[in-house]
Amino acid sequence: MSERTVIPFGPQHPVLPEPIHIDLVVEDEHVKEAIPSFGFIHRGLEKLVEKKDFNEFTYVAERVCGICSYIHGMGYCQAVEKVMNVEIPPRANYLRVFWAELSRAHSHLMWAGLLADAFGFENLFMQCWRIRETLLDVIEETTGGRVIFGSAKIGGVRRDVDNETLKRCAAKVASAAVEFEEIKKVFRDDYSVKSRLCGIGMLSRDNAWELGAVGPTLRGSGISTDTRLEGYAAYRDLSITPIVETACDSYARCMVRLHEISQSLDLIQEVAARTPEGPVFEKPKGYPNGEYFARLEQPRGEVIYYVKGNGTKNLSRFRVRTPTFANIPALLHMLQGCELADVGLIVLTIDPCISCAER
Amino acid sequence: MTRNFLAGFAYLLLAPVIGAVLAGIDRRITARMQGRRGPPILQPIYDLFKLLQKEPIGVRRTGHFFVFGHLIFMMAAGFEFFFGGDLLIVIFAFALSSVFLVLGAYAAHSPFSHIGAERELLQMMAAEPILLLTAMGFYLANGSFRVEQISTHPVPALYVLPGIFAALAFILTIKLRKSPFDLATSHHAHQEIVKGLTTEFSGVSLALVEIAHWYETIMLLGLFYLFLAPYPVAAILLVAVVYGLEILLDNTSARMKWQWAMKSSWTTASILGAINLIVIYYWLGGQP
Amino acid sequence: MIPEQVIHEIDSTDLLERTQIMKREGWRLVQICATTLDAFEMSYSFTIDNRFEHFRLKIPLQQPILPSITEIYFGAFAYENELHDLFGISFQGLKLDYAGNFFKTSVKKPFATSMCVIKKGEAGV
Amino acid sequence: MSFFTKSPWIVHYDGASCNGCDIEVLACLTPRYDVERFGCINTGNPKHADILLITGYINEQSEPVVRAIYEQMADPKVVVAIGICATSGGIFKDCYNTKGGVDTVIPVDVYVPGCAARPESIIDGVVKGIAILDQKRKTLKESRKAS
Amino acid sequence: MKPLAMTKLSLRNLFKEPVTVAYPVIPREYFPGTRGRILIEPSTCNLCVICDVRCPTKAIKVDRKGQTWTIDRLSCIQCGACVEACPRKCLTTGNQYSEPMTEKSVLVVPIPFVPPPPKPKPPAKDASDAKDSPV
Amino acid sequence: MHVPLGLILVPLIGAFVMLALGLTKMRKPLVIACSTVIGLGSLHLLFNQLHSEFLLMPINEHDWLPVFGWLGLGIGVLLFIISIRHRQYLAAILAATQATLAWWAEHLTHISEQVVPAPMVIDHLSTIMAAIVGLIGGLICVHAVGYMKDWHEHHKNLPDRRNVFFFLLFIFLSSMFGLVFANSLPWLVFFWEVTTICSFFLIGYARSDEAIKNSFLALKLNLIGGIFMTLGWILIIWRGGTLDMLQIVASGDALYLLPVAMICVAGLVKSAQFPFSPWLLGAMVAPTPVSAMLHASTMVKAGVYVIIRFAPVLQDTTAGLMISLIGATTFLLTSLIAIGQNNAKRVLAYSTIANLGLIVTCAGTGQYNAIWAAILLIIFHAVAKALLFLAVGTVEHRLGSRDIEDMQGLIMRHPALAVAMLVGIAGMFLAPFGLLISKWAALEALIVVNPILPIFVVFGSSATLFFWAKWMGKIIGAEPGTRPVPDDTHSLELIVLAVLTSMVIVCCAAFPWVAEMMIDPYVISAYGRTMIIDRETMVVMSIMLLLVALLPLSLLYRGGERFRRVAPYLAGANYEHPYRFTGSAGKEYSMGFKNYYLAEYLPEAGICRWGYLASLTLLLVLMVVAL
Ligand code: NFV
Ligand code: SF4
Ligand code: SF4
Ligand code: SF4
Repeated sequence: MSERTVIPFGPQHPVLPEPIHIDLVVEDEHVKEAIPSFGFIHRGLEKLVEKKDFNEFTYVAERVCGICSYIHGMGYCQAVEKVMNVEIPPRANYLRVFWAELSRAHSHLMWAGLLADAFGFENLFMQCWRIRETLLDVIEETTGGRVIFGSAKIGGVRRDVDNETLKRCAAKVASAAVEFEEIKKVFRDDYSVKSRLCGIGMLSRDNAWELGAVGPTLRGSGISTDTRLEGYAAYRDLSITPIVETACDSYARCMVRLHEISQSLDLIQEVAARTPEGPVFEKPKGYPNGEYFARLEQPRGEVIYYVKGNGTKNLSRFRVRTPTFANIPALLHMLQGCELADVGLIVLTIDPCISCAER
Repeated sequence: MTRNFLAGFAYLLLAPVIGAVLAGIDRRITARMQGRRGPPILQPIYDLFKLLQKEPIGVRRTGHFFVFGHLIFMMAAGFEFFFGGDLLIVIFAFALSSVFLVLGAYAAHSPFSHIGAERELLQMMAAEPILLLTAMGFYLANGSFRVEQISTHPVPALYVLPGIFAALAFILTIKLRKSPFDLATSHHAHQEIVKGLTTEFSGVSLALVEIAHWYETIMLLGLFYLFLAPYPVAAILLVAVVYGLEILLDNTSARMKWQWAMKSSWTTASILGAINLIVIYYWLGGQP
Repeated sequence: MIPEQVIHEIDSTDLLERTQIMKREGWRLVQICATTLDAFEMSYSFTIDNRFEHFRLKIPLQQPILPSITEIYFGAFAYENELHDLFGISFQGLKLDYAGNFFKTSVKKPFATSMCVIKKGEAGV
Repeated sequence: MSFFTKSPWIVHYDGASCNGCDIEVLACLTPRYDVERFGCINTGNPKHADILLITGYINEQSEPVVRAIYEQMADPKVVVAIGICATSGGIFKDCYNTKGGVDTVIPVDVYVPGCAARPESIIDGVVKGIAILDQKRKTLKESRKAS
Repeated sequence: MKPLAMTKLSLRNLFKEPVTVAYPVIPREYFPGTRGRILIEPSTCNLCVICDVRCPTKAIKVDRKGQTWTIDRLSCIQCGACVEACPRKCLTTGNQYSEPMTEKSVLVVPIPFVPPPPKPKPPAKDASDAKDSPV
Repeated sequence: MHVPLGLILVPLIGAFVMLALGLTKMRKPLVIACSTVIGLGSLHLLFNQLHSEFLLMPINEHDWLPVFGWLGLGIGVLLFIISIRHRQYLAAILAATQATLAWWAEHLTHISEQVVPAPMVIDHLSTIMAAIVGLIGGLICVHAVGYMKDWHEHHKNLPDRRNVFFFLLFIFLSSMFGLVFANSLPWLVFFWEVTTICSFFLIGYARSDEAIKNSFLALKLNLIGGIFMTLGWILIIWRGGTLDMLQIVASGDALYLLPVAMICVAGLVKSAQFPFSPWLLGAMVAPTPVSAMLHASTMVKAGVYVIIRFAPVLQDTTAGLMISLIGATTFLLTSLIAIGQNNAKRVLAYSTIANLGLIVTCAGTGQYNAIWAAILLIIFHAVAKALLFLAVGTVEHRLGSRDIEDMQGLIMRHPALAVAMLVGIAGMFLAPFGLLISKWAALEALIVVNPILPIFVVFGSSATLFFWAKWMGKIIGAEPGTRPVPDDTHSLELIVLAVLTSMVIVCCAAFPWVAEMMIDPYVISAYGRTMIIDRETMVVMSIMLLLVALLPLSLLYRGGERFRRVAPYLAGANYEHPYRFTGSAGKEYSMGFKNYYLAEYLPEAGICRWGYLASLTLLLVLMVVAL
């Protein structure tokens, strides 16, 4: 056989909503090698800490990514609060969890739809996104934005939600949960879905750990971790069992996320019911000085915010290590030897968020 | 003879229109199954006229040539079918037409259209046996390869060819480019190989491909009509049901991989099709 | 409970050895990060169970070189390539080397200088 | 009658956005908003598309890509910049890697504000784009007749 | 493992009213809290420039001299920082969105408020303002 | 009357003259002259035969038998010695066996006082075969003049033995004519053996280890076939039958079944059917004209020719069905294998085996309509395959490779060669070209006979569609702006390619006429009735051909002057250069897609193994039921 065939996958490719480029070295339709390249959405926003003060930077942090936007804001705030030694009011903590879980659920639903689309199941895609709209309504009603919540604030949250609304929202979420169960069944049982997912993109337990995979990618390989167990924000009052699957394939990762949606929807309702009364904001004093690594659970897994303050209004360093970034080595591993038809699908099973990864 | 010609020309004139409307209905029903409102029924026609008005662009000028061949032979195949001619020739002309399209995709020489072309060939390879077996089945059932004779035979072929009918319905999905077999190119937005086969066609050539597809749809549905030809109303109903099921299938399954497409259609062909053929050969006592 | 964050100050010559030990003990590499102060302040973070620990080492701003840990943790290639592109730190023995094509930024080594450092410097003058 | 107003096919490219606008673009295709009502199809292939939706600002790497995609589209074509990033660089204006809004690379016909732009604004923007598309078709036709 | 597990749902959808909203034929009802465009009540604004300073994208320009308050809607990220910061509470976040536009333009709002004459112990900046104001 | 004899003698004499002349400039005109003579001669025969009944050539067989006997023995001894020299003991044993058996059979024939009144016969079938041999063989010889010059330039280390080469080619042609005119079994066997030995020497021409190994493989297998044939002959004498082939066919006597089955086995070997297929693939090491002539258009056709000749005996017998099944299995499996091949000559070889399989399938049934289709297949296949082989050969010398991948964009680099190749490929599988018409006829014929055979054909022919279309795609898929490469192809080669290309098209256009004038008479004479194709079908075919012919007109519409050339879609990665893209880590790649062969799913060895197993079983059954 003569030369190798290299197919450019991206930056503009309909399966990828975001620009990333992968060189696929193929033979027939087998992918012999896959080398990704990045930088299409690299913004260098970590550098912006030098131009924006630490309060203003919350807006930037929220725009690291529009999908997991809220938790970015919250994580940043949490890190700065730790550095500044601020204890935020419990109601704010509950609201944070409320939104964080909404964020997780809508992100996963969105992902499920994209996955369905990657294996050519348009209807399933539509249904996932249909249900997601209900959640977005809840988000919009409580925060004012659909994808960029804009409600993170150092020292609490930016707006309070009255209990009336919370209850109404919980009811909406409950109805979405019912509809979601039906979709979940399709993912779980449908022959065509299963034959596209089962056994595809294997990532063994050891490999996952060694390559530093996080989140559902790790849990799909049978390792039980969930940063929420650390009990930041209001999670310390909630009981969470990490969802683990042991099949190590795309189907396992898919099931982890789907179960997490159910879990999140339950949590939202629980939080809505348990939110204590009280203020939602406490003004921090002074400027941050010190450093802290905040660890949170994003939809895609563990995220690390490193904040180093120097006692001025500008931080010395803000750094976010996003779950997608951590999952890239695992992705590379999974792509090797897969089928061309599975590339989109496998890329999606780590739930890539390139704007998170490149910042 | 005049009737034959009339039918043939009627096909040439009406098939694109009916095909377009069917495509429109398909898109509408699909949308509704997904809980959406969907486009107007005449949307495919709007699309077509828009494409015809677009600036002609392409990687190479030769692209037109192949698309033209594709359309012409699709029309020829359909004409021969509705004219009442030899079913085998219809199928061969049909294959020729598809090969033209594939060659057009090859000629563009971009990796995506290239894979699309390869996959289309695989799909043709998957579908071809059943098409030919259908012709054989009709021959055994009705004693002729000619569509005219087949359609005037008093006993509906469906009675003796249920297996072949099912197998044919199976590969109709391939030919209509519907999920789970929309491997080479897809009506849906997202595909791992972008638009595959039609990636490099645009404007007029894409419009021609679209028209050819409508011709194709009508001809294939005509093939289903033949199974119940003695009872026109029932036959039309049958066609509608088959088409409806295709839409439903399209909306209830994922895109499969070519290996599966190949395996399943050859299995179907050899189990449903071939066994049906052998059974009726001996059942009807050898030579018809 | 949120675990205590332990930061071990280590020397860059010990890095490989210490990392090897972490790997042997089954730690997962969580991240590598640099901060531009008067030197590059590197943090290597690891986690296992509920523990979260970091190595801290300093390397000079001029010609920063570190041994690559991709031999031990292959996944580190992403961090190291990133650090190379953003901070200009070279890693020796990098297993998957993008040779500066990881991010392809319009400004080379954008993070190699920091406003805070400059400001402080100015103040000193 | 112009068929362009009835069948605008779109292709979407993400320059360098935070994803917020991207998912809103996608949301437009889904049941709640369903732009297929207007005959819009997300083709994913510039060669088939009439309208280029760009989200996110332009950086070093995406600049030539955007230009290449624009080149591959057949006339008449319309560019809709979606979101604050695409229109002006938005919050990332001051980043070292930012070149600016989409109009620094290719002519933009419609600017859709919002961070993130809502599906409603995107639909409005597309509708505006459709009108421009038809305008462009007319001018093209006239210029062709003239020559 | 079930073939065509989605059949029931699809058929049900087929015979149900689609969830599609008829936007733009029927305008959308937004939630009261929706963060749309920034509105100003010119009568209460005192041109204090705080919103200008606080805006992370510099979408707002306050021209004390020309007595205008300008917003570039194509730069505003609807963060609401200006609204929070405004001491006179003359800014609000409306729940309607700003329209897409075909040309880049900014909204200039004339402010009736006349900045007071310079105080006796003015900072440098105000001094320059004062120097300019008679012109 | 004297034409047939002339056809045998002219190449024979020409061969010896060429051998004697050694390396000389005279060879070129001589080859051309000889080729022209036999080409025209065979055409003459074809046309004069058109309206006549078949003719017997009264030659006294007994005068000739001893000559053949001695010659045969001489050949046997020669082969024996060569085999021993190369330590090919099995070949030596086989050669000895065959020679002894033949000698014995000769002897028995002599004793039995069997006389075939007309050892040579000229009927429609033999004139068709003769025309193929004469015309296509002649063209290939002419092509070989140019080709072999190049070939020796590419193989500098080999001594130039072109005189021997052409000697062998013409000897082969001579014996081929003898074979198709033979009506007496001994004659048939003799000429049969001569073709075998020519093939043996020609395959080994390159004298490489591989060539020698493969030549012996071919020899061994074909000797086995020869042995079967000779045994058939002996059997007939034992059973007291006649050696007159026409009579055997006409008699309808069951005593001939077993001998005929054995002769058919020889036919299966010669046409490289499973399980005897390996030799043909090995034979691809020979210079391409050899492949074109012996291993595609003529010699291997002798195998199916024999089966067609004796087909009436097989009518409605299980033995016939077994032969058909062997052919059908071969057709299906080799078509599948061909998909996984990227070596152009191997693809051609497998496709040849496949097509021969299809012919065998038809012939084995012994039904008039299937025979009709089989003959049609022979004609079309011979023309198209010869063209393809020669084109591949010529292209190989231009590109230095016979890998299909390297033919990417041939249409832009070597337009003339590419068109020849495209026509050849289209001739192989596309309606309304030749082979497809035949396939259509075969399907219509087979379904009447047996439902199982068409099922094989149906699956097999879908597989052929895949690899041919893919190959065409490779040729036409070029990077825009590729410039033609200056061509130094020998003009003779180009002329031959042009003639063959037009022949493919003419054959197709003249199909109704060919059918009516040549095939129908033979089928009627052998079976009393013939395949009827209705007029309408012919009309449709012609219309389709017309459409194909008109298609190039669409090239006139080239998108108008508004046409804008754009870069291909490469997912936006081709921003630096329209036809190249920037990959990860800043590497540049050219676009295109290579190596789509699914070889992993269609393992050659694995499928072959199944094929051997199935066909051996069928062979066994064949022998048993023929007993
Ligand atoms: N979940 C998440 Fe992010 C973060 N952090 C991740 O990779 O999505 Ni945009
Ligand atoms: S405009 Fe806002 S939401 Fe849209 S991409 Fe830019 S930052 Fe994200
Ligand atoms: S909402 Fe934010 S971006 Fe918009 S004007 Fe106010 S501060 Fe500026
Ligand atoms: S709008 Fe408010 S903040 Fe801005 S200038 Fe007027 S009063 Fe000051």
